[in-house]
Amino acid sequence: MTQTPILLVLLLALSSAAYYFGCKRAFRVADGKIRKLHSLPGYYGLYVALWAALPALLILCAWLLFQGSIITRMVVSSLPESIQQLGPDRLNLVVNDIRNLVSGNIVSGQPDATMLAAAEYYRSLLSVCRNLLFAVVLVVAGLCGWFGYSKIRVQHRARNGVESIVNGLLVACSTVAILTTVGIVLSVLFESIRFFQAVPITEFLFGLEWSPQIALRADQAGSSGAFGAVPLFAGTLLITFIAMTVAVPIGLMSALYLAEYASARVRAVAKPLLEVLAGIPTVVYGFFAALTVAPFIRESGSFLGLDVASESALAAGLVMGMMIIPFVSSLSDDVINAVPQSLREGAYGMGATSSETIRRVIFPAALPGIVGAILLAVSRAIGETMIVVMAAGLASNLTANPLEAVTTVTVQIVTLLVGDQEFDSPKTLAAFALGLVLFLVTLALNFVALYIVRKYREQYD
Amino acid sequence: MTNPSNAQPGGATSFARIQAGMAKRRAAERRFKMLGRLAVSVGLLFLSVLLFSIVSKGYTAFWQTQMRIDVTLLADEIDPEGTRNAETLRKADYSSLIKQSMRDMFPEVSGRRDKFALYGLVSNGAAFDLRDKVMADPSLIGTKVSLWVPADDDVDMLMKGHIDRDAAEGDRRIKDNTLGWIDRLKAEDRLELRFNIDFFTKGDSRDPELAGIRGALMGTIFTLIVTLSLSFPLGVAAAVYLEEFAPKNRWTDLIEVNINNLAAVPSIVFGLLGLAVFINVFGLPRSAPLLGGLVLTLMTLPTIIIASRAALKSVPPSIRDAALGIGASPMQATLYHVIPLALPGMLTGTIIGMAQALGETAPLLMIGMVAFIADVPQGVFDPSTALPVQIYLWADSPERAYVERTSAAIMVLLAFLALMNLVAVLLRKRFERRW
Amino acid sequence: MSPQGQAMAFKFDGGAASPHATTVARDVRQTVGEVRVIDPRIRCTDINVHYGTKHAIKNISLDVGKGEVLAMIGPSGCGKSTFLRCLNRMNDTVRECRVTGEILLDGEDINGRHIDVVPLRARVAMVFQKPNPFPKSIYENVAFGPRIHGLCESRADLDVIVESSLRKANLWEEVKDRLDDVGTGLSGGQQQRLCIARAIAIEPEVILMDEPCSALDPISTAKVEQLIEELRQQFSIVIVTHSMQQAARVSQRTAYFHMGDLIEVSETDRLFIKPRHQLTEDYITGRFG
Amino acid sequence: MKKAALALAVLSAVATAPVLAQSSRDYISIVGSSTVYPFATVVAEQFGKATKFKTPKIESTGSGGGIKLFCAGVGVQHPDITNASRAIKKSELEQCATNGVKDVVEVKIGYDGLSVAESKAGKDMKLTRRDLFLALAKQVPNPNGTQTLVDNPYKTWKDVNAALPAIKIEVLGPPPTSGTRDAFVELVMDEGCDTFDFIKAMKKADKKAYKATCQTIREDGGYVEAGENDNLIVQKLEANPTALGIFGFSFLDQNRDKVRGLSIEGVQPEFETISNGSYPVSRPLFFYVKKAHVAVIPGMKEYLGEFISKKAMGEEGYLAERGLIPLPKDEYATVSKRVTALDVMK
Repeated sequence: MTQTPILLVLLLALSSAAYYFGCKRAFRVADGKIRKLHSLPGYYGLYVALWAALPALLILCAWLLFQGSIITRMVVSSLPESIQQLGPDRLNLVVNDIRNLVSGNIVSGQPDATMLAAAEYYRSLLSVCRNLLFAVVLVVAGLCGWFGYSKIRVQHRARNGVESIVNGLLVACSTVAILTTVGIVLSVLFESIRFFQAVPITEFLFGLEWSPQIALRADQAGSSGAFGAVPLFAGTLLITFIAMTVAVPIGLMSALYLAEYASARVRAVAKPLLEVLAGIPTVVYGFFAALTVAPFIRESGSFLGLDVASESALAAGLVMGMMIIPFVSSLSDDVINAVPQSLREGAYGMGATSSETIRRVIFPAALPGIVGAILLAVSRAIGETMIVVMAAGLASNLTANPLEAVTTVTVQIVTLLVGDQEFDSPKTLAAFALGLVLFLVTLALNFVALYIVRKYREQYD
Repeated sequence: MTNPSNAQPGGATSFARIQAGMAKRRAAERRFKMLGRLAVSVGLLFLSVLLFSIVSKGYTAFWQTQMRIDVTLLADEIDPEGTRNAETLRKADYSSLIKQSMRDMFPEVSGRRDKFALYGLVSNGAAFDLRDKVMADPSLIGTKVSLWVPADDDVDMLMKGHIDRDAAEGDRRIKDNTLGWIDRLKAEDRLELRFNIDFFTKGDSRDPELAGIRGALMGTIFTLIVTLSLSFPLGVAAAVYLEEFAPKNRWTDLIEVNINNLAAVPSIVFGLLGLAVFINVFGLPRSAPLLGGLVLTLMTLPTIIIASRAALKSVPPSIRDAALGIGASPMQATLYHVIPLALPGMLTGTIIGMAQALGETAPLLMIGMVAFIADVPQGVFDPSTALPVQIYLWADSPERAYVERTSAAIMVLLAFLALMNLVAVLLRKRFERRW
Repeated sequence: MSPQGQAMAFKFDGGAASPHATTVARDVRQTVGEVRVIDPRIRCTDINVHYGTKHAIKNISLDVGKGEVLAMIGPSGCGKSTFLRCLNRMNDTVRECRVTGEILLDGEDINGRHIDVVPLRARVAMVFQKPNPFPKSIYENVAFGPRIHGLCESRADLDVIVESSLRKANLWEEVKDRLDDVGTGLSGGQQQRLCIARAIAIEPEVILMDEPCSALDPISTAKVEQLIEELRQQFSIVIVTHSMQQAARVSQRTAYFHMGDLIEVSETDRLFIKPRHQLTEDYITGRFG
Repeated sequence: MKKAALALAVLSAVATAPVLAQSSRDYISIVGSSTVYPFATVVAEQFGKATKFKTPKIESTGSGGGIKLFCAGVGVQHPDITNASRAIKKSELEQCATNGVKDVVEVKIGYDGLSVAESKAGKDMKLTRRDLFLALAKQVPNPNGTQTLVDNPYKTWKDVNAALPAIKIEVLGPPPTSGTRDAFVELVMDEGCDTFDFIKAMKKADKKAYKATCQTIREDGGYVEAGENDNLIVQKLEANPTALGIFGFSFLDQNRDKVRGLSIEGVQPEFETISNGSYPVSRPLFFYVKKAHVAVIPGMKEYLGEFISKKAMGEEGYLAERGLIPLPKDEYATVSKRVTALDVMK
C-alpha cells in the first residue's frame, strides 16, 4: 500500500495546480474584470481543483477496496487444483501465508515452491496493479481537471458547483451519527442472533438463573450454564434504584433550593461545585466506592450487627447516586427555570409561601420535564460500568436486599469479554446479547425521556 | 395584630383562619428550606468526602523515599576486560554490586531470609540507575560512588506512616529486624523523602516505587489527539449542516433523534462497537491510541454536535439576513459570518466532549487497552493505556503502595479535567455574547 | 413596555407647546389633588422604590379607600405597576429591589419587621397583566388559595367556595360543566376571570389588578370591567390600566403617574374632565404617552 | 453456486481485513493468564530496562482467551506469546495448527500454590481435599452411604467432617473464566472426588459423568464467585472471619498480615512446601511461544533468555521474590535447554 501516500501527494499537487490554473483562466476570460464573473476567481480555482481531485479519489478508493480480493482470486485460480480443492479454512490459511510472504510478514511454515511461485505471481500482479493504478488515477485526474478547466466561462456558476459539493460533504458528516447507530446495532445484533440460536430468547429474558458456566473447553465440565438474565436485570435495577433514591431527592431539592431560595452568590458557588460531581471520571468513583465507601458500609453494618457483603449493592448504588446528583439537579434546574415567572407571581400574589409555591405550582408544572430528566438519569445509571465493575459483585443474586452483592448487566459484559475472549462460545456471545438489551433499554428510555422533555419545552416556549 | 373589624363580612373569619394556620405554614416553610439546604450540603459533602479521601490517600505519592548507598564499582565485576564497551557496561550485573554495598553496611546480617529482606530495602530500579550513571561516565569504574536510589515500596510506606510500627510483628509487612535496619539508615541520614519526579517522567512499572504515569498520560494525549482531530471537524460539519442547511424532512429528523439518543447510549456499548467493527472487521491493532481515539470519537461526537448546534442557534438570524441581504450565498453567510460567531461555543462544547473522553474507561477495556505497557508510547500506533485505565489497573494491583499511586494518578487526572474545564469556562467568558 | 414610549415622554407636539413644556422639571411634579381619603384601607406615605441604582418610585403618598376602585394611569415605565406591587410586597420577589416609606394596611405597616408577607398577600391579592392560571384544573385553580390558607375544612366547604368565587367572577355558568378541565385551556378572557376568581376565593380585602385587560379582546374586557364593578361592593380594588377609557369606566378615583412621580389624584370624573396638572392634561389629551 | 458465493465472501473478508493492519512490529506482544501476568510483567520490565529492546506489551486476558488470540494465526497482528496457568490442551493445539500456528514452544516457569485462606481471626481449620470436594461440589455422594449422588446437602463444615467446627460453608473463589478456577477444580475437586471409589470407577466407565460430578461446583451460595480481583477477596476475608478464600500463593504471601493459609492434608502452604511438592495444591505455570515469530520480532530470543535466566527463574531470582515457586533444579535444566534450542511441542 506504500504507493497510496505518494499518489495522494501527487493528487494534492495536481489539484493545487488545477486551482492555480482555474483562477488564472477565470481572470483571463473576464479580461481581468472580476465583476464580470459570476463567482469569485477563487471559486473557479476550487471548482477545477475539485474536478481534478474528487473523481480520481473515488476511483482510488474503489480500486483499493477491490484490488485485494481481485488479486487474491486471480492468485487462487492460479494455484494447483489440489490446493484449490481445500476447504475455505485451509484455503484462507494458504492465502494468508501468500500475502504474508508478499508483505514480508511472518509465515506459518517453511514456504514450498508452489507458495513461492504464488507469492511471486501475487507480487507481480500487485506491481502491475500499482502501475495501472498510478496511470489510471493520474489520467482520470488530468482529464477531469481539464474538463472542469474547459467549463470556465464568465457566466459559469462555479460557486454553486463548489457549494453543492461542500454541501454533500456536510451531509456525509451528519450521517456519521446514523452509521454509528447502525454499527452498534450490527455489531451486537449478529453475535446476539448467534447467541439466541444456542440459548432461546425466552430463556434469556425470563430465566431466573444466571450462571454462564458453559465449559471453556470441550473436555471441561461446565455447570448448568444457565443464561437467565433476570438476576442481572434485577441487580441492575436494584443498584439503579438505590442510586436514584440518593440522587433524585438530593438532586431535585438542590435544584429547587438553588433556583428558588439561594442567593445569587450561593448559587454561583454551589451550582458549579455540584456539577463537578458529574465531571469526575467514573473510574474514580469506582476506586472511591471499592476502597472507601464499601469498607465503611461493611464496618458500620457489622457495628450494627448486620451482615453486609463487601461488594454490597448499597455501596455501588450510593456512589452511583452521588455521580447522578448533578444530572438530576442540572436537568431539573433547566426545567424549573423554564416555568414561567407569571405562575410564580400568581401563587405569591395570593399569599402562597415559597414552599407552597414550589410544591403546588412549580413542581407540578415542571413535573413532566423533571420526569424526563430522571429517566435520562436512570438510563445513565443503567449503563454505568466502571463503578459497578470495581465495586459491585459478580454473584448473580436475585435479591432485593441492598446489603447483599448483586451483579449488573454491564459488569457481566466486562467479565465475559475481558475475562476470556473466545468469540464463539455462548458465554462470550452472551455479552453481546446483554449489550443489545442494554442498548435497547437505554434507547427506549432516552427516547421516552427526550420526547417528554421536548413536549414540555414546547409547552412553555 | 390588626383589628380586622374593618374588613368586609367574610373577610374577618377568613383572615382569622389564615392567621391561625400561619405557625404551621411557617414551620413547613422552614422545614422545606432546610431540606433544600440539606440537599445542597449533602451534595457538597459528597464532593468533599470524595476529594478528601482521594487527596488524603494520594498526596504522599508525590514524595518518594530515597536511599543513599555507597557502591564500590569494581572493575572486575563490571568490565573485566577493560574495553569500556557500551554493550559490556550495559550487561554487567549491577544489582550484585548494590547487594554487596548493602552487605557492607550491615555486615552482621546472615542467613538467606534475612539477606533477602536486606536486599529488599532497595528498589529493583536502583541497579538501572547505577548502570545509567556508569554508562554516562565510565571513568567512575573502580571508584566508590555514593548515590541516591529509590527505596523499596515497603520502606517508602513505612516512612510515610502507612505501615503501623506498633502493630504486632505478625500483622506487619515489615519485620522487626528490618525495622531496626531502617531506623539505623534513618539515623545515618541515608533515608530521605524527596519529590517524586519519576512519577511524572516514567512509564508503568510493576514496582510501585518506580511506577510513573507518563506512559498513560501520553497514551491519553495521543488518544485525545485522534479524537479531537476527528470529532471536531465531523461534529462541526454535522452541526452546520443540520442547523443551517438541512431541509426539514424525515431523514434529518432521523439524524436528530439519532444524535440525541447516541448522546445517552452507555459508553460500554461503544466499546462493543469498537471490538466488533474496528478490531474484528477492519483489523486495527489492539491497544493502540488510534483505536481508542476512534471509539471515543464516536462517543463524543453527539456531545459536540449538540453543543455546536446550540452555539449556531444562538447566532441571531439578523446576522444571516444581513449577509444574505447583500448578496452572499447561504454557504458564504454561514462560513464567513455565522461560524466565526459560533466558534467559541463550538470550542467550548468540544472541550467538554474531550473532558468526557479523557475520563472514559469502560469502552477502552473492551479494546485491549488494559495492558502492561512500560514504554512511553511515541505515536498513535504504539500500544498504550490511558490514564483512567491505568488507574483501573493500579487499583487492582496487590502491592499496597499502589493505593497511594492510584490516588495520585486520580489527582493528576482530575487536575487535567479541571484545566480543560477552566479553558472552557474562560473561553465562554471571553467570547460570550449576548444578543 | 415599549422603549419608544419612554423616549416619547418628553416629546411634545411642536405646534401646541404648552406653557409647562420646557419646564417639566422635578420641582413642578408635585402631586396635586386629593391623596388622602377618610378611613382608608391602605395609606401610603413617602414611598420610594429603587431597582439597583434606578430610582423607580419617588416619594409617593396615596390612599386606597374602602369599597372604591382606584385606577392608576400613566405612560409605560412611569412606575404604576411598581407601586402596585409595593402594596402586597410582590417586589420582595424581585432581587435588588428596595422599598422605603410607610404603607399602612388597616393602620398597620406592611413593611414592618414582624409582618409576614403570606397573610398580607392573602389580604391584598393580586391579578396580573397576563392571565396566569396554574396548569391544573379549573377547580384546582380556584381551590388553590383556600387550600393553602386552610380556609376550608371539608371538600364540601371547598366546593361552596369554588362555586361562589366562580359565580362572583361571572364564570360559573361558562365552566360549571367542566371544572376538571385544565385552566390553561380556557379563552383569554375566561382565564383572566379565572385568575380573579382564584384571587377572590381567599376573600382578600384588597385586590390589585395589573393591567388585567391588556391581553383581552373588547368583549372579554367588558366582562371583566363589569366584574370589577360588582366586586367593588366587597373589596377595595386598585387597578393599573393603559386605557383611560377603562379607568374612566371602572374607577371612582384615578391617579396619574409620570416618571416615578405621582402627578395627580382626583375623582375620576374630575381628572378626565378638568385635570389640574399640565402633565395630566397632556397625557389625557393624547399629547404623549 | 452457493459454495462459490461462500468462498468469495470468505476471500473478500480475508482480503479486506488486514488492509489497515501494520506490517511490522518492534515490540513483543503477550496475552494470557492473569495469574502469570504479575510474573510476566516483572520479567518484561526487567527485560525492557536491561536491553535496548522495547518493553513487551502484556494484556491480561485469561488463559483461555489468551490461547484463543494466540492461536488465531501467524503474523504481526497476532500475539507472540501467551501466558497460561495450565498446560495447553491437545484440542487447542490442533486449533492452533489449523490456523497456521504449527510450532509452539512450551515454557514451564514455575509453580503457583493455590492457597485456601481465611482471616487471621478465623478458626484455623485443618482441611483435606475430600472435605473441600464435599463442601463445594454441586452433587456429592449420598451421606447415607449408598452409592448415589444427591444435591449437596451440607451447610456447615461440621456436616462435612465432624472434626471441623460448625461454621457455615462460604468459600470465595474465582469465576469459571479464570485459570485459577480450572486449576482448583483439577487439583482439589478431582482429587477429592477420587477418594470415593465408586466415583473413581466412573472415570473409566463414563468419563463425562465423572467430570460432571467432580468438576461442577455448587451454585447455591456455598461458593461465591468473587471475580478476578484477589485484593477484594482478601478484604472480604478480613471482614468475614468465617469465610474462606481461594487464591494464588503470591497473594497470600503479600497479605500475610491479614490472612492465613490453611493447611491441606496437614501441609501449610509455604515457599518450601510448594517447592518440594509436599503441599498438594500447586500447579505449574506456563507460557507458550510462537516459534515462527522468534526470528522476526525483535527481542524475542532475548526475552526468552531473560525469563529463563537464573536471576529471574532461579531459586533466588526476582520471580521468587514475587511469590513464584521456582522449578526444581533438574526440571529447570530441562526447561532451560529446551527453550534455548526452541524445541517445539509435538
